[in-house]
Amino acid sequence: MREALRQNRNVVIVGLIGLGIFALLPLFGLSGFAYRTLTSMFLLIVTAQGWNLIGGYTGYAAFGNVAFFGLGAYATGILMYRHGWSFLPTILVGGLVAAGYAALIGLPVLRLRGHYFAIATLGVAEATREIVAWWTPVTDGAAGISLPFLKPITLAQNFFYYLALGMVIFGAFLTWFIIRRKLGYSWIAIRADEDAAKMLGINTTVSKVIAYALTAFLVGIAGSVYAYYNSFIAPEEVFKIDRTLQAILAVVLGGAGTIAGPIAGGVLFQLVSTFLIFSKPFGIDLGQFHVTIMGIFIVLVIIFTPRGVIDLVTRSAREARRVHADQAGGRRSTWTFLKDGARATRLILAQNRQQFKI
Amino acid sequence: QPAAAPSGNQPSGQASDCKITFGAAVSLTGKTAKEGGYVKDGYELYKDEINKAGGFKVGDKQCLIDIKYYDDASDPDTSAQLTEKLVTEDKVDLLLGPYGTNPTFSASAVAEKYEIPMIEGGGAGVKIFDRGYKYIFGTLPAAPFYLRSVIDAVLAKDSSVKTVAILVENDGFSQEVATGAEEYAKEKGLEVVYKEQYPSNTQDVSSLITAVKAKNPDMILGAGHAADAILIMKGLKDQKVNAKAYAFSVGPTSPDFRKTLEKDADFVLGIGPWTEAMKFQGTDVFGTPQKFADMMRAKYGEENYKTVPYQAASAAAALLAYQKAIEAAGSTDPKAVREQLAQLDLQSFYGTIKFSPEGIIVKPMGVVQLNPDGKLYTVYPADAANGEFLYPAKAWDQR
Amino acid sequence: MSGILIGQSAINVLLLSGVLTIAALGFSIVWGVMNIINLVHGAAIMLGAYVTFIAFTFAGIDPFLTIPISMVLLFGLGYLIQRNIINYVMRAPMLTTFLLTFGLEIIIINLAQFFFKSDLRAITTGYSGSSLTLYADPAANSSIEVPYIKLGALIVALLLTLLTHLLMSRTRLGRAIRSTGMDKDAAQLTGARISTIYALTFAISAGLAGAAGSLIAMTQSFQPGFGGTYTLYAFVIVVLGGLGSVPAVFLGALAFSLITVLTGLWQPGLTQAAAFALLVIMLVVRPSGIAGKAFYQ
Amino acid sequence: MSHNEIILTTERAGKTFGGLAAVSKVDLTLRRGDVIGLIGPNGAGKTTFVNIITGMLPISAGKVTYRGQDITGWPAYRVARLGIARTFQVVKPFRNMTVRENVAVGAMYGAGGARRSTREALRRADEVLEFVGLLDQRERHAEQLTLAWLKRLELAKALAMEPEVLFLDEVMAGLNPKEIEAAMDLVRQINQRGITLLIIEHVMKAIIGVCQNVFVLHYGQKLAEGRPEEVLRDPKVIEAYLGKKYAEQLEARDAEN
Amino acid sequence: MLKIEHLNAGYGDLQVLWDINLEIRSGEVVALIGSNGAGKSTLLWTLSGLLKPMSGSIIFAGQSIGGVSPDRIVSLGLTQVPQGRRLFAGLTVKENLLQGAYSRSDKADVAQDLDFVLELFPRLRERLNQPAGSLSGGEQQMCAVGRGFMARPKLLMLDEVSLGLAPIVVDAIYEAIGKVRARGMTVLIVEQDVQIALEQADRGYVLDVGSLIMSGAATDMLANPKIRAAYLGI
Ligand SMILES: Nc1ncnc2c1ncn2[C@@H]1O[C@H](COP(=O)(O)OP(=O)(O)OP(=O)(O)O)[C@@H](O)[C@H]1O
Ligand SMILES: Nc1ncnc2c1ncn2[C@@H]1O[C@H](COP(=O)(O)OP(=O)(O)OP(=O)(O)O)[C@@H](O)[C@H]1O
Ligand SMILES: [Mg+2]
Ligand SMILES: [Mg+2]
Repeated sequence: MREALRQNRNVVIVGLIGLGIFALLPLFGLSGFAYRTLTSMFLLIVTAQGWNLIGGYTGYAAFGNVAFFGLGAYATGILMYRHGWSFLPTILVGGLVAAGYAALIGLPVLRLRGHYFAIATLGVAEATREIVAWWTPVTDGAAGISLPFLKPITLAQNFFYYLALGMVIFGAFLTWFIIRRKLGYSWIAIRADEDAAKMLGINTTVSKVIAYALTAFLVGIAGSVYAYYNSFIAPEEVFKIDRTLQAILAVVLGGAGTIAGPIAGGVLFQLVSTFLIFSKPFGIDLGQFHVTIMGIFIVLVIIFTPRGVIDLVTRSAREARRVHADQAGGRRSTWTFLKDGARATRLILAQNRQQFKI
Repeated sequence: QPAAAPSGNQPSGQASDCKITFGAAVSLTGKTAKEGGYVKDGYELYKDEINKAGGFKVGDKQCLIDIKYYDDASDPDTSAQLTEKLVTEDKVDLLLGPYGTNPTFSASAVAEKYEIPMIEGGGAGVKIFDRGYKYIFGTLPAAPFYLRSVIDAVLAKDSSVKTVAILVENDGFSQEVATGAEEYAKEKGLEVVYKEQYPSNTQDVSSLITAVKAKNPDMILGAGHAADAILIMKGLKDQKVNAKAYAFSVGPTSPDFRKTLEKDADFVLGIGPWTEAMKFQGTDVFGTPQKFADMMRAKYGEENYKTVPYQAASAAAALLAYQKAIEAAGSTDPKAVREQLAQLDLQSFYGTIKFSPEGIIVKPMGVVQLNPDGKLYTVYPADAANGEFLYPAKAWDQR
Repeated sequence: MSGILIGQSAINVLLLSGVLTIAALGFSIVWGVMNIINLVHGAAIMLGAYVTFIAFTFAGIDPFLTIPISMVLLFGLGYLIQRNIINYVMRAPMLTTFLLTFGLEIIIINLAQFFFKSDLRAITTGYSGSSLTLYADPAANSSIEVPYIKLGALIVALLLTLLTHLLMSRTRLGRAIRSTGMDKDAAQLTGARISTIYALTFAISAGLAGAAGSLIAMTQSFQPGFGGTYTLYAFVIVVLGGLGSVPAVFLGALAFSLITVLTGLWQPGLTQAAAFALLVIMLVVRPSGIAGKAFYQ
Repeated sequence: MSHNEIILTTERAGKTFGGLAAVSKVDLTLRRGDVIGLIGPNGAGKTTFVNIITGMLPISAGKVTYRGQDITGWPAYRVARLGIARTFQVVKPFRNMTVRENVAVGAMYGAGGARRSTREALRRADEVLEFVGLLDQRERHAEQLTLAWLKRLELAKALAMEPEVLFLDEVMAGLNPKEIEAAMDLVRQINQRGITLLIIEHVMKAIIGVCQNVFVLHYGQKLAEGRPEEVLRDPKVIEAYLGKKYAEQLEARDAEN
Repeated sequence: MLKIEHLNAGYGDLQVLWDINLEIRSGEVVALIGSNGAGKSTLLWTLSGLLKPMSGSIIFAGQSIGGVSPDRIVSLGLTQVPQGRRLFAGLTVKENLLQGAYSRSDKADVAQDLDFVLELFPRLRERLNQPAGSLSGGEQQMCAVGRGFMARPKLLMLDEVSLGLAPIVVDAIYEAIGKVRARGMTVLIVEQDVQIALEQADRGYVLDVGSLIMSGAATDMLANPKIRAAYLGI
């Protein structure tokens, strides 16, 4: 426990530093592209944080979270475009609509487990998309909705940047806040064994529905912001399954069921994919292969760090500290510590690769 | 004059004067990679030809042009991200459009935000243009106009036609096409006996075909993508549905349509703002549609461009529009270029290039037909036709 | 008139369900035995279609005769993929394997796009589009048609389904595969070499996907990205029918085709919504599927 | 604490799975302070019986009353919060939590949970762990424990709920005779704290050692009920459950005494 | 038949077995006893090849089988009935039994052995075509033991087969084990119920916290006061 606390503290410190960097970054001048890349990254992180509640902590592999993203986006779209609302209140509505929808479909769907839950949520998302595309009088159908712009540019850039960053902080705080309460315990208990959780007096239905609704809230507000930020939404785009998959990927890359996981995973995912599209690593033009290489990256990460990078880093650090502590006083330097860390990481990577092998 | 410029090696003295860089995020991978490829090929051909001819004349300088590409993987979010990169980091002078209505939506919003013109030859949704944006221009006619010429063409041939069936893919662009066609058909006194949406990515349309067959329409119109058009044609033949005319908004003009359907593609009508048979004449590097098509084949190979799709031409037309606007403005200043674009009225290998106040080209659609001789002829309007409109289509069991 | 509509629709349902059964069968087996939601499945179907396309276009082989070729090739590919990649996560939780197959799917599709371009392809044989007229009413210009190709595809599909069923239920290998699916450690204790069995299972699944691809290639156009839709269909079909038996897949495909064709007649814009709504209802009301014979836990 | 007060009853309780009547028409009465043994052949329906009382499975027929209140068909969590706890025959630890956290969940949500904060729950967990002798394991993750410890963890989780009635489903299976002695002691102590117990065991020694009364199920129905010494000599029980060999041993032992 | 020398084994970093030395001769019945978590199942798991030994040697029927794959070990004639039955719940009883004979090639004898198992456990004959998952606990254990017999191993290891079974079923199973023994099969019994195990066995070993601390003739051990105190609680 004390060990866990110390690690927690480290993660919190690293997190605060990271947060500070992100908060200050615009002061040093960011290109519009950097703004967009980072803002999209924050939105991805928020959807990942959302998924982490139901998927990571409660253990329900939801595959239809994009429905909440889409609903959030459409709430903002319809309210701003049709009813002339100003933006900020629509975020709240977007989140609440998504949460309400989650609660509604959660009641039947959360009775399912495992793959069956996954497919049912996927089905709900697809059906939602098709209904939104078909319900032209309200949604303008497949043609989508255009939203007004926020001007001037610099204001818009900073506004969306800090708004999205604020949402990331909110997501992390929300997770942290809940996880240490009874509700959090109930989620983790449900993930481990739902029947046992029931027998200890946990109203699992309520716990799960709350988890799902909070998930939907986070994903929904991300959708809301996306709608205004992108200024155009269409069912095909905002209900695209890839969005769910990216969020899950971010969580798994970082580490499911941890507070830092979605953040680390989101940063990693966005940076790698952006890097692949734009840069010519080692002078090689990836050309059309950037998507292929993204696939290879995913495969390698999954095989080598199936529990996410946070787990890899903390385990490597622990191992390095252990080795370091054993060493004779003279050799203790940051350099040897880093070297030990690298060696430990290599070792753990090799172990990971064997971990789930048949 | 461009024609006077020595072809082949570039006039190096002028080349060093200046350089104009365009940015384009086109789909080279993903679901519209094919069409994205046409667009890129069109841009590239124009770039090469104009640079051979000495580039753009800006004020008293000759400027070579360069195009910076990124692959948006057919994804609108990526498209916007890339456009932002082109504007703010690569500092391109002007923007070219991506392919597809949705990526165009996202990318054009970025262009508008930075007030940098974007001419796109790959997105025709009216919604792109009715947002009040000032910096977006399109060289494809608006979606609702797509199938109108087909109705005109058929009615010109046979005024006894009464009934139409319309099959619509459930995406924004196709819906606009279908609604436009439906309204126009009613206007012309036709009865729309069937109009239904089918989901994107559909793999089976047999029940739609069964339903259409029960209505026994004279004319069958499809608004969707090439894969659906092929699927529908196969289904019509399977169930022996005979109409007098078949037409699709997208598909027949793409080489894949003929290649995959072979003889079953006979008589099918397609549309295009441009075909190589059209009789336009301009003072640009191409001059005529025929010339443009020949150059495409020369550059990219005969087998790849048996018929040259209009996407390539509309892409080249976008650069041409820029050329004229920049030359008129005497600079690449975005605002100045934008003003000139709005006033543009130009005869070219692509026909008249003139934008509506919303920024979309005003241009009739030509109707093409896949002739049993294996070729694609333009059959309507009569003054652009280079082949006979074969009507009605032969019944399946008489072919 | 409406009799013809009903008749033709019934034919449509049957014809569609055959191909869908094959498309979903391998997916079901991998899910049931290896507990993997295999996104590579659609990519394997796609590769099967290209095998047929290439064999037909460049070697002039009749598409029906290319089925064994794509089955063998994909069987081999499936074996290699399982052995060298998926095998590393066989003991990992479901999401891990799921995401791994997601990564693999991206790789395969994008490589295919590089090699085959995103051109639409299709196969048109001499007998494409000719059909057997079951009943005709020339006065009303209506008839009930059974296209030969789809009929052939249905027969092949049913045959392969039957063979797979026999393989799984009657043979020593089938029993070992099922045992391994239920308890891999216990299966090892009976002497089964489970790494081989998993690889074979995956290979069989890929082989079936290859066959599905060949059949699909004959009836529609395709490009490298088309398989994903079939993965989704397979998912729905397997749930509708129930996991764990071959006949259940057929039932699921039949139900799926029925709902697709019916909504296709009435409100085609909602075909998928209807299918998914049915799926969710089915899951909630009767999670073991129509056939109702899931593996005992 | 008033002894002999009826605390829980079932009347004609039944459960069918498809066509199979796993439990049928079972009447059982638990009085405060009782320790009742529930025995019967494998598949007799013992676990199922507990499942329908606790709301783990929907009951098919009959009525369950707890302290005068009809709780038939109540969901499991409500039954649990009333003060009815159970352990699982197949242990169900929360593998991703520490032992202490496992137990704390019981303290948070059980009968006394509503008024407890997380911190108090953790403290309460320590008390229970000390009582069952798992205190030194409290920081370990449940997945690292052996079966015997896991069985004890099951018990600790249930106790942390502060139940009035506790069902123990084969908590002694897999323990060796020595360990069984210890477990029997623990059961007696639990009983002394005023908790009413129903224990399912196949270990006769334990049944004889701690139970005042034994209830025998066979094919889902009551076969016999009474004091252990009598029931275990009942020829019906011997034939259905204990076997001849056991009877011989019993006789041999009787002869010795 | 089986000779284990200086065996160390465990899970990942966690070592469970420490320097195990053990020997089983052909035709013997040996009991391995030890309290919960002593590492009995771990030892069996290692012998079956499901866990790789950290060090030490395991010789079975003249071959070294440390680190050999489980299927090879089964085909060499070493099988176990695992703790907790581990039946293939969706397979019928018959299929479970046949799967037990998976590594055998002598088809005719398999049929004969099937008959033998059904003679041993007549209850199973009644349920032959029922999915194993629908059997009662006792029937499942019978099926698991039967599945072990079907491999016709040279050495059969039984891991706590009496766990959670009604006394009458325990009798039936041990009676069956007696019959198998009469056919010349060597048996290793792992049990918590020391009494039962040692009554059946010729010799016994005691495993305590991962180390073997005692061995000897079964009758001696039963009489041994230390064992009686530690494991029988008498
Ligand atoms: N969820 C279920 N679905 C179908 N049948 C079930 C289910 N649970 C139990 N059964 C059946 O009900 C009967 C009673 O089972 P139960 O588990 O209650 O027996 P038990 O007396 O606890 O046996 P054991 O002593 O082996 O634990 C058995 O035949 C069992 O197969
Ligand atoms: N999969 C595993 N991973 C890590 N440790 C394990 C695992 N399985 C067992 N252990 C540990 O190994 C040790 C020995 O366990 P084992 O199951 O071999 O004991 P056993 O003697 O068979 O006990 P029992 O009588 O309870 O079956 C225990 O400390 C246990 O916690
Ligand atoms: Mg039980
Ligand atoms: Mg054990």
